[in-house]
Amino acid sequence: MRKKQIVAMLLAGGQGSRLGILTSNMAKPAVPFGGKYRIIDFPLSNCVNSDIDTVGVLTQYEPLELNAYIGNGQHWDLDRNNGGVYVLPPYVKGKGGQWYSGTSNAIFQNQMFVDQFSPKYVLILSGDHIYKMDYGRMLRHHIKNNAGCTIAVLEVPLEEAHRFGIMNCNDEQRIISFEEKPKEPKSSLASMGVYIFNWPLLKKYMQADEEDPASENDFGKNIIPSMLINGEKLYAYPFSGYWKDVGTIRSLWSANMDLLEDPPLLDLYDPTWHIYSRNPVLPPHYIASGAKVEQSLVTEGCEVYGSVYHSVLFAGAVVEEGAQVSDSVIMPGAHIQKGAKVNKAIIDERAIIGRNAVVGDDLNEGVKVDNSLTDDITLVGSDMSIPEFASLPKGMVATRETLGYLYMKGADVRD
Amino acid sequence: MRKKQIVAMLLAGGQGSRLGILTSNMAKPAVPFGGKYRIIDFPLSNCVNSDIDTVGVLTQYEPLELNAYIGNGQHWDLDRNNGGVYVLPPYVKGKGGQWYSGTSNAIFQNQMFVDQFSPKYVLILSGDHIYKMDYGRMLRHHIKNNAGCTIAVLEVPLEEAHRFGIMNCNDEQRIISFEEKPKEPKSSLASMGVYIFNWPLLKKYMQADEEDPASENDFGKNIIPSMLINGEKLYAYPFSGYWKDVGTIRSLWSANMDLLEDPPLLDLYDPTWHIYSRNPVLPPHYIASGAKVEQSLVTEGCEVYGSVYHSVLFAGAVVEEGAQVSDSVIMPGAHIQKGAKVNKAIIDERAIIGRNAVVGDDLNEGVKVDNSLTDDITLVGSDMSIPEFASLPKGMVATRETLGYLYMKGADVRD
Amino acid sequence: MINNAFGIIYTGDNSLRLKDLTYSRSVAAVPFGGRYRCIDFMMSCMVNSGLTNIGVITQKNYHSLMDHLGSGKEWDLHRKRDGLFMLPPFVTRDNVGLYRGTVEALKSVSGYIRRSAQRYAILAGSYTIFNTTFCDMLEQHVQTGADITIMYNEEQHFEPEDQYEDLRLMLDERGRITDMEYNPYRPGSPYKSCDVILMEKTLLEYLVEEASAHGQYQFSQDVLMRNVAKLKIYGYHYTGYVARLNSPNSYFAANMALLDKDVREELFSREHPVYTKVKDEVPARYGPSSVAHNSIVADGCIIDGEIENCVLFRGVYVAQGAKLKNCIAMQGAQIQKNCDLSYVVLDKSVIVKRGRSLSGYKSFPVLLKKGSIV
Amino acid sequence: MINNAFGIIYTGDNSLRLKDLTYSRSVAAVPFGGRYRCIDFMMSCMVNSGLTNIGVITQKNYHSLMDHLGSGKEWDLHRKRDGLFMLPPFVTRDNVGLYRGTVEALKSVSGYIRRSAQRYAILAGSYTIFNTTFCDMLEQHVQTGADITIMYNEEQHFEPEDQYEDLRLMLDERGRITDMEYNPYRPGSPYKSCDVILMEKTLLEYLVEEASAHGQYQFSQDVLMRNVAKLKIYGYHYTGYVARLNSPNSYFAANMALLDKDVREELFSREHPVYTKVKDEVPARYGPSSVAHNSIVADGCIIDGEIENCVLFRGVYVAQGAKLKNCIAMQGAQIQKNCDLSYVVLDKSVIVKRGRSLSGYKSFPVLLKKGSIV
Repeated sequence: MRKKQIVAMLLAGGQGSRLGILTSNMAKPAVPFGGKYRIIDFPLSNCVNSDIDTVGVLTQYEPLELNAYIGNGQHWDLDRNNGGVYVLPPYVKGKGGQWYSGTSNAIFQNQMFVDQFSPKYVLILSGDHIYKMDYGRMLRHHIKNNAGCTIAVLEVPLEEAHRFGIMNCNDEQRIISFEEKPKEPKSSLASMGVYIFNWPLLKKYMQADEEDPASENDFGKNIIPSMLINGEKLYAYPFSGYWKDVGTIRSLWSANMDLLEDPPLLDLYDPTWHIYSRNPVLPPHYIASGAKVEQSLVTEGCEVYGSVYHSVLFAGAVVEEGAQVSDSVIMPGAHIQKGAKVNKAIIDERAIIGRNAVVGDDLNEGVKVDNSLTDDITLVGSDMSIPEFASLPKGMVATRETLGYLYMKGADVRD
Repeated sequence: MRKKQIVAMLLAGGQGSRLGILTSNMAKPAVPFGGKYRIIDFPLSNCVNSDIDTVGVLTQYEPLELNAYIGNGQHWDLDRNNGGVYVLPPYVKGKGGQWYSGTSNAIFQNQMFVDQFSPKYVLILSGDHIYKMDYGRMLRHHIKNNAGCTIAVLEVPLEEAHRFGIMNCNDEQRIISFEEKPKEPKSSLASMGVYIFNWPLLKKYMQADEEDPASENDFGKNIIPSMLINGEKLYAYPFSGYWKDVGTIRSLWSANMDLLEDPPLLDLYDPTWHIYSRNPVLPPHYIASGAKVEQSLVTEGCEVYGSVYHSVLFAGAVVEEGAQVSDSVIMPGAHIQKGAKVNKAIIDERAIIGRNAVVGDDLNEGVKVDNSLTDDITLVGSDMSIPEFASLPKGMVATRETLGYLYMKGADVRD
Repeated sequence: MINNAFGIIYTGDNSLRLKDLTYSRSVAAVPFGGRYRCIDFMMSCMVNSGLTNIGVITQKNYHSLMDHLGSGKEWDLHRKRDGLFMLPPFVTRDNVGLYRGTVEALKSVSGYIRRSAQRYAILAGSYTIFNTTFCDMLEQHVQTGADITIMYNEEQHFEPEDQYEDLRLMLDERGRITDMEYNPYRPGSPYKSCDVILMEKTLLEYLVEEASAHGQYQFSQDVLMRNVAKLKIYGYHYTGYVARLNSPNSYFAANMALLDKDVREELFSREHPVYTKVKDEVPARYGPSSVAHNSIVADGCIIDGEIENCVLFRGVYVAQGAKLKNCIAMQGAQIQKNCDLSYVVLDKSVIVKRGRSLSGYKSFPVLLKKGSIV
Repeated sequence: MINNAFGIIYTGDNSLRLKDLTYSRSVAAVPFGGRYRCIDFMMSCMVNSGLTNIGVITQKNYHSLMDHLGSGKEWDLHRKRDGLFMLPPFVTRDNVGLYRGTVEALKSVSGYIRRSAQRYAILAGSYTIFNTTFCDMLEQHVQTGADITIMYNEEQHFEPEDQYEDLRLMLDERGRITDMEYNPYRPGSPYKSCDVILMEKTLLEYLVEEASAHGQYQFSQDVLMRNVAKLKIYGYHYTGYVARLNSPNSYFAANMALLDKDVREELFSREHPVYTKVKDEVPARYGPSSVAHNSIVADGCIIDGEIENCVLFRGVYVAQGAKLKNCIAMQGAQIQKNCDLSYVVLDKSVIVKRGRSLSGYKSFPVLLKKGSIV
């Protein structure tokens, strides 16, 4: 293996329970986003565009989906002769093997992978953020500061700061203190979960951390604080563009809607910063004579005979005559049949909304909806088939089980 | 994923202890063979040449080496848009994950991988055999017989039959009985460890086998016998070309020597049956003015100033002035210094044989050599440095430890 | 799936027929259907039939084609063993690189043909567009014991000005071809060759040697027609949709035909995907006041104005207030504010400036040359 | 490693100089050193310097070159973002595809230059062979504040018949170029350009526009020499081994020079590997009675006879009893039993039949054309 200056390790994480049924069959990074992308396309494309060509993707979940999506990496230009992209599940070794116990443990378990390339630096990324960032600039910042670790930070509203890792910095952007999800945040500089470490230094701290049985083996909770205690040089790297954690239904929906702003909050048209993805092999989309399409994204394989307002249609989605879709995200292959209405909803892959059904309807009396995950966004699971004339109330998560509940309520399902 | 007719699963196996120190740092399939190949190049090239483009490589050992060697599969033409080659280590799932308990368990644990391609057939291969075989012909044989399983067989000398799985067949090549390593073999038809199964049928038997706590989860010991008991149609597919199990030091050495026969016992020149491998990026080899090279294979990056008789030199091997190499296998990057003599030996990667040292010398009195693994072949481990004027007796395995023993014997090491 | 045939696609030089569309590209490289080039259809038919060895015979102006096909990755033909072979003319100091006919082109790639390990050869042109596999055709070829099988379809309609490489077949009741006509003044048969010809490789080699030894260069006239009595030549009746890009009019009509659901379903069958070069474009974006009717739109477009009966290729920009009706706009075309276009074909990267109006007729669409600024 | 430069390799058409070696290929595609083509060295220098965006300007006969470079896989240049760009001449119905000079060639690829995102451009030819990286050169360029830096080496020896694109540099004590001579009758300086020129992309664009606006086409004479006073042009002294393939003699000598250990170590440095197309050949095989002395042998060869002072490319067969002395045999050459060859260059796939003797001189090696049977 030829030496690499920097290797990226992408924490693709687990099932992402906050995304509910969207991740019941796939890892979070594989969730579709923005009409033709998957979440993981963003960090992978950022790597390639930042001239980082060696990426390990750490997945807790069964590696097959990600392996199948990523393949040999050619879609992201990561089919390199030396380097490239590798999916790294926790594998069995010695006496049995173990799950990744925390973010830093995942890297620790894959030390040998990184060592193959003897890099000076390692870049740690998360798999559930939508943003465009030049890690190369961050690396130059890191080198210039002669830092042991550099953390990308973002200004967040102070009232939301408690959800993040919050930093206090001095005037030279050197980090003085770091608190993971503090109750009383002292600043509004939040960690984006993007770290550059000097690899030998990180190895030292990971080793020590592994030997501490009380540790959760987490970068934010353990590694960073112990580096600070030991007086290592940690710097913040301020980032100011679009960045969104799409770990919840609400944020996933609103990140999709952000693309419909004029101009879009996230510019996907930059020719120097392509977002790559595995392209479906489908013809251009078709808009029929009677159709209306306004303020929407529509992609290959779609067919629109009805009306689409302020929505994102993924590859192969079909909106039949008289159907109305608004403020919604229609995932790949979903089918909205004649006369159906879909309002402020996420319709997952290959789901079928039957004729004249209403998704995102007002709440009928006597029906209780658990909208703890969804707010007022309605979610229809993948491969679900919503019957004709059904009415799914706002905030509902439609799965086989919840739909059964509605059925039992009888008249509430059909108008 | 597009449907595939057939998917190959290659059992790359574990450390291969019979190959001794050759496999102390790498899995058996990665052992160099034939001047520029590794053992796994043969089954992989057979797959590609048989139009099988989807291969899972099951490794018990740490997957990094194989991952690094195989990369994105481009060297074997296995960087396919749909399909290709994947290294599949046992990964952690549910409560902890487990090693592959046997050959069939390895496939069982990777059912999901195979199911992605919904194949009708699955081809099971071993990673430690050198041979060229058209699996496509075997598949046609399998389909024609309407078989549930087809096993490739080879005629072996009756006195060696006890080392193999031995079959009895009727006149239509249907298998009547199968015995794994029988003490008193009833026939000389040996299994080559190459199976084609109807995938749904195999899944059924694997499932049943997993539920049997007494089973070793092995194809030869469990799956095949239970299929026979249940009256499934099992057929033999007779193979008659060159085939060698290179699982021992002796057989690995002699398989290398077989290439030096005139004509070679294994034809590597067939333009319709290329053996692909990861090519080193090295210049053509150089033969100096005073050199002698006879009946040998020499490849890129070698430099020969001395004499080489009836030997195989791997990429980047150097034979200095006055050095003599005969009946030996000199692995990649090994260096034979001035005046050294190497006779009937395997010199592993990057080992250095010091000036005037003798490898494969006659046994001196008072020295005991454990040649249980090697017979009379001398083996020098990778990255070893054999001192000037040292004398390594026939059959010795030179590692840091055994060399220490010789040192303690004082005069025996130096002439 | 076919595993014993290889394909040869001839990207001949009927460039004059398509006028400015083929000024610097061969017909095979002409954009079609919103995101494709003509050759994508034949390539995809072959790949979907199971072929893994495809040679593309090019003439001198093969740069766009090479750029488009690249290493064959999108067709899964980037292989060490077989795969995609670009076969440009053998240009030397003495040879400018143009063939006198298909026979000469085939002769010049005889090395490729000889090295191909498959038993059957499928010869195809690149100006005919359909989507099928050749599996049934090969089966019929074997069953009938034919020497040569020619794929044809039935076409009652005849436009003399579209006539190009028009090979008409007369068939007996068993499908054997009894006679052929080449560019007949009044066609005696509605059965038109689809420019896909199947035969054993050895026969192909023999016929090419034979014809070129006699100084004959035209495959249809010199090889097929001359041998109609001597060889068993059969027709294979293809009943699906076929378009032929013979003239600017037929090019325009074939694109517009895609607005018909049946045609779309035939050409873009899910079973037989049509592969093409991937561009990583953003999904098409419709503005708040956009109006779109009966149109095909590729990724990367931004529609702020109005489109009706249009085919828009990747990255076309229709500004607010602009109106496009019955237009074809190729990759990267820009239609600025308040333009009004009707029956216009905009080649790649054409810019139509603010407020311009242009209008052709159905039978005479206006053609704006690649890169022109209007 | 350089991450802010792109490379342009000009595979110009000095084909007449190398006679039959370049009948159907450009100099860049001429086989060299047992398993390489000339261009492999420049490509590898660039890739080893860290460049990931390389454009190769071709002339009309670029088939062998395209075949060799393919998608750039071997150089890790098969990329969606940057990578290898083949830049053939824009062939249209009116243009046959030959440039009048480097300036015209550069002008014709101005689109590629404009799209390249890197700050610096490294312009290189393809007939000069060495192995280095351009990192130090770029550093010197930045440090001296030069507008243009030209790589040169010192060469005392001068053969008028090898003179081709011979640009001599006169330097002041700080390395700035004060004067240049192009193909001088009697060179006034031992400092010879290595045909590697570094400058900012914007300057390159300006100079090319400027020269072509004045109808000037020669880069050395019209761009460099004219601007020697106006621009700060510096020399970068390369002290390593340099070979120039200007004539059949220099081609022969440069191959033979590889038998020298020092030259081999310079050109095949382990630090800077030379990449080339992979052929999956078998290791070379020496028969029981073979004799080999002072020779370079590539994989796939079978040596049953005698070789001395030879460079054998991939897949050469030397039959029993055959003797080769001071010969270069390219890929797939076959020397049958009892032949006796001395000072012969065998191009690809040449067959020398049983018992033939051929002999040239050191200063006049016999050249057997590609595919010839003797």
